[in-house]
Amino acid sequence: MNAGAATLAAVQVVVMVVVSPLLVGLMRQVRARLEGRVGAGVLQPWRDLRKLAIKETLRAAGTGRVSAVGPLVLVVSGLLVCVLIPLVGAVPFVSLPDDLFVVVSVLLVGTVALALVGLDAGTAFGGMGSSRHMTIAALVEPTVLVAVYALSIPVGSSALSRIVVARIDDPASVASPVSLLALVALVIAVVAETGRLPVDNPSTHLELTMIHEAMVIESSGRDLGWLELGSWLRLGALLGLLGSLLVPWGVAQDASVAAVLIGVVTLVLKLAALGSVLAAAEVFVAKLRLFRVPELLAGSFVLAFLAVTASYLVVQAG
Amino acid sequence: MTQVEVGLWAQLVLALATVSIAVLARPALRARLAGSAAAALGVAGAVTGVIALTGGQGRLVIPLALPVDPVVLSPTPLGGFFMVVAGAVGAVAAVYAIGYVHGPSASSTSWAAFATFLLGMQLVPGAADAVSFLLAWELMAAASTVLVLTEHRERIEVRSAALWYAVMTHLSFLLILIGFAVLSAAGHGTSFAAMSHVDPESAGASIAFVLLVLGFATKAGIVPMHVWLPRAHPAAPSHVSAVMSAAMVKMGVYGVLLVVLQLLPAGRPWWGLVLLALGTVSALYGILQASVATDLKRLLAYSTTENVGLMFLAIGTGVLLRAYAVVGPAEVAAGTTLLLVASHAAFKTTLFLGAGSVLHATGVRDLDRLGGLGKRMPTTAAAFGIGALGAAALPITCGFVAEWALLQSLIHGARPEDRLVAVVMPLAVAVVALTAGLALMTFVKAYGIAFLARPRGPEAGVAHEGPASMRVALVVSAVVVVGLGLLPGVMARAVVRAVGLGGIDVFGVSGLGLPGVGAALDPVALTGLTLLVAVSVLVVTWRMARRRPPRPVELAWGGGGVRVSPRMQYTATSYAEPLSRVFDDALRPERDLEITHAGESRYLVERVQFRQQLEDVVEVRAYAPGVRLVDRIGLAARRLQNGSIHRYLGYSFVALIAVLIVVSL
Amino acid sequence: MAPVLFAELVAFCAGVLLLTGVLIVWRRDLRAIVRLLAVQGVALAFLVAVIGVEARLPELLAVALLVLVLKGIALPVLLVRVSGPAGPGQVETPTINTTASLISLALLTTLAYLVSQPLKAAGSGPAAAAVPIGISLVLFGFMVLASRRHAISQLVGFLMLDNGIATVAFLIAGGLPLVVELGAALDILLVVLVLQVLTGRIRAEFGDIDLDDLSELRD
Amino acid sequence: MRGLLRLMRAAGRVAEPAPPRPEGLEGANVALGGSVGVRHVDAGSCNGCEIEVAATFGPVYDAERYGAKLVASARHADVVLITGVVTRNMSEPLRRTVEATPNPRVVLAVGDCACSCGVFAGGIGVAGAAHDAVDVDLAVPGCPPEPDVIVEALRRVTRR
Repeated sequence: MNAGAATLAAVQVVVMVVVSPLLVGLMRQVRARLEGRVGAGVLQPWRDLRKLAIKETLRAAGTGRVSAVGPLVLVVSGLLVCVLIPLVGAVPFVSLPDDLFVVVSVLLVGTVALALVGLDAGTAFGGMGSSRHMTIAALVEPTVLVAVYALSIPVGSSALSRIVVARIDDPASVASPVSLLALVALVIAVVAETGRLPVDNPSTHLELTMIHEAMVIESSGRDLGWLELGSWLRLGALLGLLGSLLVPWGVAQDASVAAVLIGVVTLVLKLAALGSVLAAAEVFVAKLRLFRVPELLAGSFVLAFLAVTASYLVVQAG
Repeated sequence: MTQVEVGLWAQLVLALATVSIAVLARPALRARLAGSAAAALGVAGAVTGVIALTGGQGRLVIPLALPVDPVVLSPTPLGGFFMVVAGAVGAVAAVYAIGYVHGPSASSTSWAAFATFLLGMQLVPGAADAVSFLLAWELMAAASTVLVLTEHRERIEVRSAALWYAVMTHLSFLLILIGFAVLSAAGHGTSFAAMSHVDPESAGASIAFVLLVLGFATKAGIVPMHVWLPRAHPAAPSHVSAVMSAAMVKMGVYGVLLVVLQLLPAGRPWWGLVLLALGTVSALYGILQASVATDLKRLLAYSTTENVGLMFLAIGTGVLLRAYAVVGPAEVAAGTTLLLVASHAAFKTTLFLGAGSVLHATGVRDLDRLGGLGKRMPTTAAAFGIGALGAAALPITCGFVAEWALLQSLIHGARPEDRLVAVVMPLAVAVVALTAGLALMTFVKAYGIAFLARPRGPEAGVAHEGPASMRVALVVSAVVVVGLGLLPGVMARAVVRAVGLGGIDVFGVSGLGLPGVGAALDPVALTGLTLLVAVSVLVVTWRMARRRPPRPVELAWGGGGVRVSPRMQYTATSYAEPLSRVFDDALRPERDLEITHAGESRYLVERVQFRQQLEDVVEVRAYAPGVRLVDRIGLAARRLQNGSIHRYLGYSFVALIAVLIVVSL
Repeated sequence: MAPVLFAELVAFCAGVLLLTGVLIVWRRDLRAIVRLLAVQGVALAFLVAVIGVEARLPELLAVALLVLVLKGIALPVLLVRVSGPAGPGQVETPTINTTASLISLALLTTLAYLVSQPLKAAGSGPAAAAVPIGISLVLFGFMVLASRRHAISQLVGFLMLDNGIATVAFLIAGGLPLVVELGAALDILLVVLVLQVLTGRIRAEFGDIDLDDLSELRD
Repeated sequence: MRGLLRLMRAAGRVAEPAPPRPEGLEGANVALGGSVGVRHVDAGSCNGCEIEVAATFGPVYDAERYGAKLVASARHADVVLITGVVTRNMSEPLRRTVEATPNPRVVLAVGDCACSCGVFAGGIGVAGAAHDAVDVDLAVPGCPPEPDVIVEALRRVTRR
């Protein structure tokens, strides 16, 4: 059993490392085309990473070891999330169930590492970005937990793989009001967590409006490369999770070669579709004022909470 | 003489030894000798606790000269668990104190009080009947009040803090006394065994339950009776506040568990709701105040309120679910309380000892003037970091395991057929999640502002690492935090025996299994997977670092500005400012802005002064009016006695008439 | 002694006691009050004598003589000397105006009657019937004590209170045992001496002995 | 929402066809490999060049398609794009910004003011042209230079 899980995990890591920069490239490309621009091409993120690999890494005098170790922790947590979340296959390790709280905690380790890198820079921008990022992460967590809790009630367990498998076996539950409410809440939470448009504008230059960018403002060369890759991996993993929950078919339930191939192909398609929809939506949305974001998150939490109470009514009626 | 009795005797003897050393030894030797004796007392307590936990029986009767019946000590497994926690924390704090104490905290009174304090915390879980429980409780309270007062000559606010603490502690003593009285009246006997025969459905049981829970909640620092905690901890010396926060507060939790598990086991559903309500309010309010606190020890004190709130939430869930016959998650919830107790004791001791060594090195507790201590105090930074990870419940620490178990019991506790439970459980999940998120924010702020970037004040610039004994204690407690996180199986066995219910057991080599709920967690496997994944990243980084070593640069990129001074960095206040704006109505910060215009024109500004004051809303709203009311009654009473003889004679005249009337009725 | 005569004598003495009580409250002039107090002492002594004769108890007659000497003569003389060289000529302005105090006297007497049922049951015959008078004397004494400003009038109130208690005692149980009576008498003597020193000191301090000045002594 | 969609469909592709690729600038920037972060520093410009630089990254000229991207921090940058004459106040920050940019880096002076003080030559606040403060690798004359000339200079760095 573990062998199958191990191969799936390896496949998931390799696929996500290759695909997530392309996903970001695709999202920028879609956005450019909608704005009438030609856009830098889907491979541009990989070119950025290659350039950052050969660029020189500068370390300011005030910064300590955290500026060096932080980016590595972010990437490792990104990779771990890719292993734990049922993207290609839903076969968990026996001794390590991909439990909801474990996945969220691994994500949060990355968030904390990024925030500490921002703080260690010792500049006003780093502190500002880190403070806002942590505030939003603190407010997003109830939504994520309660939303996936709502999805776990019909299944009876909070392990993500069992939720996905249960949704494959019972297609009706995918379209039920419970999962729709929970998924809308989850989308808002993912957008807030990965710093996409309504909450934070990734391509802004005005330092005072930044959240994610402000934390990486001091990192250069290799550090910046790891930070970017880590963030892209998290975005890819979370979008993959949304994809697996929204369209569970195609997720491999055993480690056979055919199932894995189908899993990989459907994963890439799902990511491409979700990525372009998100990018297209971003063109129409302007950045929210920072103190309107808690209202958005409160709204998403209420949706998740309604999903939980609705799941009782549905279970009762069903 | 069974082993347990030997252990108890050993503790009494060691306590006496410590006190005598404290009084007799020369000041130079006193710290080392008394410290090691106190550490031995802690270890003896822990060992006795382990023996009691693993089923050791023992009954020690100590006759007292007082006409009250003798002190009876026979620790139950539940009591044993808390003796282990209190003993271990006491031992580590004693070792730490050897290097830490200076000035008034090194005096003989404070060492003697410290020994009595540790002894008191061992006797409370060991007591077998109400009278000895109350005696031990008062011993603990008195000793800790003396300890809080150690530095009253140096800082004025210590006196008011000690006053608040003494009043609140004895308020809790009073409530517990009345509660036990009601119970022993109903159970016809003051021993816990007699009291456990009381029928939980009776009114007496409910009254006693409410009184006892309020009494223990005041000691545990539950909102709204938490007001003494953020005052007493910054006032007490660090090793004392570590023991108070990590062990003494748990005696309140022990009391509630005693009531819920032993005295009135089959509780009513609304008991669970009361505990749940207290727990959720305290967890949220505590962590909110912690996230905006700038005084390091005040932050840790509020985080204790939060953690104790989570424990009450777990107990409440256990009682509520057992009342609705949802057995699996109920047992898990009860067991989770003890996991939370052990994990909080571990990481809170680390954090307080870390804060102590920061205070020892810089003499400053205000985060806004600290910074850059990571390079200057590596051991403290590492230990405080691990403690902070534990407090934020991040993987591979004991906090993560405890919070994981709590969430499992909440998530699997929901049973749709009961409307009330169906609504309460998701709310509890949301509260735990928000608390975890805010705890994350709090400890990133505490660690990031204190240890990273550049020193914001002159004191932080000249900081240096503390003496050896402090570093040893820090390392030991940090190792325990990671150890319990990696091998939770050890805790699982102890918890099952202490609570006497199933629900939690060892999974695989040392993982934590929750059969009642069908969930399991093996942190060792998680660590293995992390290392496997991290290897590739480390190899790539190592190769790149060899090809292009990083170049040190003198200034960070501050937008090209010429002077990137440390004062431009974010401070703890500014870090928590978005949060205080989001939770504005819960925190009620008082902000006033003074703009002095240059000359008469409205547009030229000479000076802008912004001041923000974050009060404890509960204290301002509930306690301040209460204190003012008492003052007014006092003033009115003073008018009664205004020196006029006629008024006094008039009182006795009226009294005489009243008596005559009453007699004649 | 014929029972009718005994009843009439007791009633007469009680009447005199009550009358002197009312007049003490009524009058303002200190010298008159002291004289009325002396009359009250004599009436009390006569009452004791009458009871002694009725109950054929020789020592009661000795007590009557003691009461006569102490309350009839010694204390009033002491009071006059205590009030100083100017003599008790001052006029007293009590805290309650006269009409209000007289009305309260009436109320106190009715209260005394209502309250004294259990005490009446203890005694027997005409003596017991006069017990309410004793109690009302006690209440009058207390009122004077509480409402008068002047040290001397307060002393008079205190002594009237004592007379009231003695009256009740004699009416019910044929007088207190001699030892108790002596003890009570000594106490009163002590009180008077202390007050004498006190009034002397007050006069030295404030010029007159008005007790209200004492209220400045608090913080 | 519907109006925006209609506008998008009507506008279609706004960017002009890409002119032929100029030959690349020799030097250490060869390794940048088509991904260049541009940090724009206004050392004292009259904003004429700023408008042209903005147009360069606008939809019509779209310098992004060649791999150039405006970045917020010097740490992320490979090209320091200087516009305007170097005033006394800005000379020190300009020097710090170029020094804060990790190697391999290219300093690009855009506009006559940056190249040779232009109309502001001899002004009291003027410390000199860009090459007086920092060593300039590439210069784009013109007051203000056409956006396609700036794009052509950038393409020499990105080699795409």
